[in-house]
Amino acid sequence: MATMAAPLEPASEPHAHELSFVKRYIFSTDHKIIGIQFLLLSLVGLFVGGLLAMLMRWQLGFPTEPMPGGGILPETMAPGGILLPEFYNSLVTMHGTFMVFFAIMPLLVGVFANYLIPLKIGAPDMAFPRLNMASFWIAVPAFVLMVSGFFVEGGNAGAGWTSYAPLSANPEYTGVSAGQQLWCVSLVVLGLSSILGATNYITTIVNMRAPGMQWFRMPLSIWSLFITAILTLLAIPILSGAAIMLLFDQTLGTHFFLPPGGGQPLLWQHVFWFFGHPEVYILILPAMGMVSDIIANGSRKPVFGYKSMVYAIIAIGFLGWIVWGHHMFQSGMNPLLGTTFMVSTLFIAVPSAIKTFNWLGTMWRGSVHFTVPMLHACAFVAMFVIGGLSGVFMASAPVDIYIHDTYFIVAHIHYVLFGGSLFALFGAITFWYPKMFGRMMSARWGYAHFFLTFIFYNMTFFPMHGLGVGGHMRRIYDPTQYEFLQPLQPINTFITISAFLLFATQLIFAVNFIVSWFRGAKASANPWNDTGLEWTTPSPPPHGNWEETPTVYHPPYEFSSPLVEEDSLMQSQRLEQPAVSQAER
Amino acid sequence: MSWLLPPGVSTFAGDIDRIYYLILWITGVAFFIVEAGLIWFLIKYRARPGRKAHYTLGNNVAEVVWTAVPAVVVIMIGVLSGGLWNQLRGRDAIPDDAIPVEVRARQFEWNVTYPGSDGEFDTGDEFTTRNRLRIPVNTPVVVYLESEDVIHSFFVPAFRVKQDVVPGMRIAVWFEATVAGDYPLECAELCGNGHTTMGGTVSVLPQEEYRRWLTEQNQTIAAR
Amino acid sequence: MKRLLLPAVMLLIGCGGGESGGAESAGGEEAASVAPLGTAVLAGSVNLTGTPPDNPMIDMSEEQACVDAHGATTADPVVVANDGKLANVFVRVVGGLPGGPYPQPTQPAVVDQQGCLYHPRVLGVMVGQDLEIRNSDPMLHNIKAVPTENRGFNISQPREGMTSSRSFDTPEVMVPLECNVHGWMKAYVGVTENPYFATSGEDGGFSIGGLPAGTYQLEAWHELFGTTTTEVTVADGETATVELSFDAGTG
Amino acid sequence: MEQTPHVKHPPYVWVWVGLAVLTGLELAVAFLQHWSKTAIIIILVLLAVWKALLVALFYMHLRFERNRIRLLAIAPLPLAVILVVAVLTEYVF
Amino acid sequence: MAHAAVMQPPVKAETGAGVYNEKLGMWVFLGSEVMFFTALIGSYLILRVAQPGQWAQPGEILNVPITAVNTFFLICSSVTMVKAFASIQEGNQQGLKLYLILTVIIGATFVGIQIYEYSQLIHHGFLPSGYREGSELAEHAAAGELPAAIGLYGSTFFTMTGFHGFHVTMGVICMLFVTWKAFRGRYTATDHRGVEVIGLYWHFVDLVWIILFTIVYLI
Repeated sequence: MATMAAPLEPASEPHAHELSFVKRYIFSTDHKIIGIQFLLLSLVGLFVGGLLAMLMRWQLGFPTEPMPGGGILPETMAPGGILLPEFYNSLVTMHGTFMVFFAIMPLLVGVFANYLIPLKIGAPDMAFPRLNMASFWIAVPAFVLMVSGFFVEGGNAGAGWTSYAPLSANPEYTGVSAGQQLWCVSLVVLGLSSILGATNYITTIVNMRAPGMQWFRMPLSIWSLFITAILTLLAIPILSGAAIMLLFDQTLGTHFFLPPGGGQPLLWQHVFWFFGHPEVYILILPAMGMVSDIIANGSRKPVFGYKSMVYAIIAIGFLGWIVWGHHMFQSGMNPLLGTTFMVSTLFIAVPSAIKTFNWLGTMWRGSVHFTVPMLHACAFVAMFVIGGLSGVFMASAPVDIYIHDTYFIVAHIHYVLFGGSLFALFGAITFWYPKMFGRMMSARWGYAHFFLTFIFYNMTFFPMHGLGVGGHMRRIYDPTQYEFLQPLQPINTFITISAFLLFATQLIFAVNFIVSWFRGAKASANPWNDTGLEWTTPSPPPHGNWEETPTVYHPPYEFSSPLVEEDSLMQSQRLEQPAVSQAER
Repeated sequence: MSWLLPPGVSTFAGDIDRIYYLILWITGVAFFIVEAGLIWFLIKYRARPGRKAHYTLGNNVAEVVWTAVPAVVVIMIGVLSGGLWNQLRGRDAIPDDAIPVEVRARQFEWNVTYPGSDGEFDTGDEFTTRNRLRIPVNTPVVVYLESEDVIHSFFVPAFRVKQDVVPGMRIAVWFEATVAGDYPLECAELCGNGHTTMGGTVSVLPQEEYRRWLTEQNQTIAAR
Repeated sequence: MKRLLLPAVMLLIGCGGGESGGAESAGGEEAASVAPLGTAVLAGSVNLTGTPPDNPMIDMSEEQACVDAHGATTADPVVVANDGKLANVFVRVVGGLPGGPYPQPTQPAVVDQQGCLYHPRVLGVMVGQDLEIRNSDPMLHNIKAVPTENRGFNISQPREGMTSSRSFDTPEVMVPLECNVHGWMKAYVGVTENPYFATSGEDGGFSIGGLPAGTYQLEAWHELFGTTTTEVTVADGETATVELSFDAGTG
Repeated sequence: MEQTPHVKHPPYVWVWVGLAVLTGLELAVAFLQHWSKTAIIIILVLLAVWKALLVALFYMHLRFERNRIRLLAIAPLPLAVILVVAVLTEYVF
Repeated sequence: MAHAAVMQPPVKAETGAGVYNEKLGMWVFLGSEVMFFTALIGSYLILRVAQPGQWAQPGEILNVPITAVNTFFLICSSVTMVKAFASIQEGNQQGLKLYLILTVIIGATFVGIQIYEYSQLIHHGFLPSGYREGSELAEHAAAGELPAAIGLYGSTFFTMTGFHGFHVTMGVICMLFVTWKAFRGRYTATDHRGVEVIGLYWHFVDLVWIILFTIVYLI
C-alpha cells in the first residue's frame, strides 16, 4: 500500500501559492473549497431551521404561554412573548423551507456532490469550476432573501413550505405579501444555483472519470449523487416555473392559481408535487449512497449486492416521477388518478427494501468497527426503516384519508429527513471531515453527540405517530382548542421538551466541528482505511487533487479482499501479479 | 401514545381501520425483523482481533427473495386498498338515496346549508347553520363542499372522512354515521391565521329527532 | 386649566361611547402639537325618519363566550335607532376648512372586541393616529382590514387582553374591519385628514369642536343608509346646532 | 468528427427554406374557414413538430450525434408528457 | 462492460460521452430548460383545457402577421448561426464574424419586435391580468365580440412569451461575447467550442419559439 505507507506531502502546485486569500477561500474555483463553503452555509441554514422549530414547539407544548425570552421578538411576531398565529404560520413555513432547501439539500448535494465527485472518480476538479463557484455565490443571496422575509411588513411567508395556492397567491388571505414574494424569488434564485450545480455534476461524472473508473466501479455515493443530479436537473426547473407563476399571481395580477379569474388551485399542487416528489428523493438518495460507503467501510466488507443497489437507486430515481399524486389523495384530484398513484407509490417499497436488506447483508459476517460514522450509518438504516414503513400507511389511499395532514405525516417525514438524511449527514461529515480539514473530529464528543441525538430524536418524533393516529391535525397553532385533542396535550409537552434537548445536543456537534477544525488530531491520508480514490491523496488534498491522475484497477469496495493481505484494497492499487476481483469475474 | 385508532362511527370506518391494522401488523413484523437483524449483526459480527470479515459480494437467491416478498405484499395491500378506495370515492360510490347537504367553507367558518323542504338547493327555502352539521343516524349523507376563499379540508376523524375543500370546485363526499352523538369537525389544511380555530361539530341525531328539528327549521323559513 | 381638562374628559367619554371626535382630544395637547384653530363647536343629532328595518340575526350558538354575552342568537346592530335618533353615524367636516396643519390627536382611537362584537362599531381616526385594537374575549379574534386606499392588515389576537396598534396614512371613509373567525363581526373606521369628525351616540347626538369660525360642509355616513351632507355656519366661541337626517323608507 | 476543414455540411439553407415554407403553411392552415377546429389543431401541431425536428436534427446536429446525446436530448420529454397527461385527466374525465 | 474480465496493465480510460465538456454540459442544461418550459407550457395547456372560454380566436387579440414576420426572423437567425458554425469548421474567420454579427442583429430585432408587440397589446388593453378597464378590447368584450374574461389568456401568454423573450435576450448577450472572442480570433477550425455551444442554445430557443408560435398564436 504505497499510498498508505507514508502520507504524501501536499503536491507542490505553483499557481495556488500565487492566489490571493480571496481567490483561494472566498471566490475559489476549487471544488473542495466550494464544498466547504456550502457546508458552512447549510449548517447555518440547519441552525436557523432548528431554531424556528424550537419556537414552534414552545407554542405547541405550552400554547399561548409567554415564551421565556420571547419578549425580544417584535410586537408583530410575539407581543409579550406570546407567539401570534400568523407568526406561527411563518415558523411552520420557514422551518420546512429552510430545512429542505437551505439545510438538507445543500448539505447532501452542495457539499458532498461538490467535495466527493471529483475526488472519488479521480478528476482534478469539476468540469466547470467557474460555474461551480457561481452556483455557490448564487445560493448565498437566495439564503439572504429567504431570511429577509422575516423583517418585511406582514412577516414571512405563512402558507406552508408547499405554499398551496390560493392561500399563498393572494395577500388578502394571510396578510403576507412581501414575505411570500421573497419566498418565490429566493427559490427561483436557489433553483438556478442547483441547476448549475447539477449540470456540473453530471458532466463531471460522465466525462471526467479517471482511467479504469468504469460505471460499475463507481462507489454508490457517486451513483446516488449522479441520479440525484439528474433529478435536480429535471425537477428544480419545474419548481422555478411554478414559483414564477405564483409570483406573477401576486405581483402582475395573473390568475394561474386564483379561482376568481378561472385559475386552478389544483394545478399548483400538481406542478409543485411533480417537482416535490423527486425532491424528496434528492433529499434521501445521496444519504443512501454515502451510508453504503460508510457501512462497507465500517464492516470491512464489500457492499452486499452492489449492482442491485445501483439498480435500486435508478429505480427509485425513476419511480420518483410517477408518484407525486400520493400527496394529493384528499385534494379533490380525480379518484382514478388516486388509484394509479397508489400503486406506483406502493412499488417504491420494493427498491427501498432491497437497499435495506443489502445494508444488513453488508454487515452480515462482517467485522463491524463502531466508529462514529458507522454508528450514524446504522442509525440511518434503523430510522429509515421506520420512516419507510410508516410511508406504507399513507401510500394506501383509504388509510391516507384518515392520516393525511395529521402528525402521522409529520412523524413520517421527520423519520426520513432527520432520522434518515440527517443521521447520514452527521456520519458523512464525520467520515470525510479529516479529508476536508486534515484533522479528525473528536470521537469522544462524537459518541456523546450520537447517543444523545439518537435518544432525544426518537423521544421527539416517535410520539408524533401517536398524535397523528389520535387525529391531531398538522400546522395547527393551538391543539388545546379541541376537546378531543386535550388528552394528547401531555404528549405535545413531552415532545417539546425532548425537542429542546435534541436541539441542545446539536450544540455538541457544533462545538466538536469548530474545535476539531483547529485542535483536532492531525489526520493521515487514509484514517479510515477506506478504498476510495480520495484517500490516496493527502488530507486535505492539494489544488488539483493528484499530482498525476490515478488509474483505477478495482471495484469500489474491496475490503477483506482475498487478493491482498491487508483488509482493504485501494481502487487504484496496482498489484504485482495481475489479478481481477471476484466482483468483475 | 397509542397505535389504536379512535372508535369509528361510519359504515366504512371499519373497512379503513381493517386495512390500517393489517398494514400495522405487516410493517410491525417487518420492523422487528429488520431492527432485530440489524442489532444482532452489529453484536455478532463486531470487530474482534484476528477475525477478518468474510469477503462476499452478494447472493442472488437472497436478493430475489427480498425483492419478491415485498413486491407481493405491496401488491396485496394495493389490491385491498384499491377496492375500498373505489367503494369510497369511485364514480358511482355515492348512494342514490343519500340526503344532500351543502357545506361552504370560508376563513374560518363552516356554513352548512340544508336544501329545505323541497330537497333542492337554490330554491329560496334553504336555511344555514354555522359550524354545526346535523345529520340523521344510519342514513347516507352526501356533503357538497365549496370554498369561498382558500383551500380548507373537511375532516371528521370519527367518520374517517377527510376531503379538501377547493375554491372553484364543488366536491361531493358521502358517509353514513352509525352512532348518534356529537363528533368534532376540523379543518385539516392550513388556511390562514385562524386555521387552528376552524373547528365545528357534527351532530348525529336519532332519525325522529332529526326529522323534528328539520320540520321546525323549515317552518321558521316558511314563516319568513 | 379647566379649558384643558374638559376636552380630556370628553375624550374619555368619546372613546367609550364614540360620542365625540378627535378635535377635543387634540385640545389637551396644545403645547405638544398644533393649537386648536378655534373654539367653535358643531353639535347636533342624527335623525331617522321612516320605520327602521329589522336587523339581521346572528347565530352565535357555536361560540360559548359569545353565547354567554348575548345568548345563542342576537340582532346585528346595523341600525341602532331609538325614537327617531340614529346612532353609529360618522359625521365629518368635508368642506370650508382652512388648510392645515390641524391639531394631531395624540391619544389612540380604541376599538374593542367584546362579546364577539366590535365596540364601537363605527369610529374615526385621523391620518397617522393610532388605532388600538383590543381583545376582551377569552378566545381568538382575527382582525382583517380591507381598505381600498390604504395598506390593509390581517392580524390575530389569540388571548384575552391582547392589544395591537395600527394606523392609516391615506384618508379613506370607511375602512371596514372584519373578523374572519366570526363572520358577522364588522366595524367601520373613517380615516380623515383632519380631526373634525364624530360618531353619533345612542341618542344620535354628536359634537365636533375646536373649529375656527366659518361655513362648513358636513358629511354624514351610515353603513346602511349611505351619506348625506349639509352646510352650517358658526362663529368662534359659539356652538352651532346641526340636524342631519336619513330616511329609512317605509319598512 | 466535424473537426476537419472542408467538411461536407448538411443542407442548412434548404432546412431554412423548409422552415419558412412550413411556417407559411401553418399560417394558411390556421386561418382556413369551415374546417373543423380539431383537424386544424392536429395539422398545426404536426407541422410544428416537423419544424422542431428539422431544427433539432440539422441545426442542433442530433442527426449526426452519437446515441447517448440523442438519448440525453429526448430524456426529459416523457416526463413532460407524464405531467401534462396526468393533470389533464382531471378535466377530460 | 463491467462483467468483462478486466486485466492489467491499466484498462483504457473511460471515454465519457465522447463529447467535450462544454457541449455535454450545454445539452444537460438544455434538459433542464425543457423542464422549465414544460412547467409553463404544460400549465398553459392544462388551463386552456380547464377554461376554454377564456381564449380568443387566433388573430382576434394577438397580432399574428407581425409575429409571423418575427418567427421568420428567428428562423433566419438560426440559419445564420449554423452558417457561422459551418464557416469556422472550415476555418473561415470572415464568415464566422459576418454570420455571428448577423445572428446578433436578427436576434436583437426579434426582441425589439416583441417589445413593440407587447406595447401594442398593452395599449389596446391586453394585460397579464386580462382586459384593462375601459380599454378598446374591453369594449369589444362588452359588445360580445370577444370572450368576457381572458385573464388566463393574458397570464399564460405574457408568461410564456415573456420568458422566451428573456431567453433570447440572454442568448444575444452571450452571442455578443462569442462575437467579441471571434474578432479576437479565438476560434479555429479545430477548436470552436464556444460557437457550437452557443449555437445549441440558440437553436433550442428557436425550437421553443416554433412550438410557442403554433400553440399560442395559431391555435
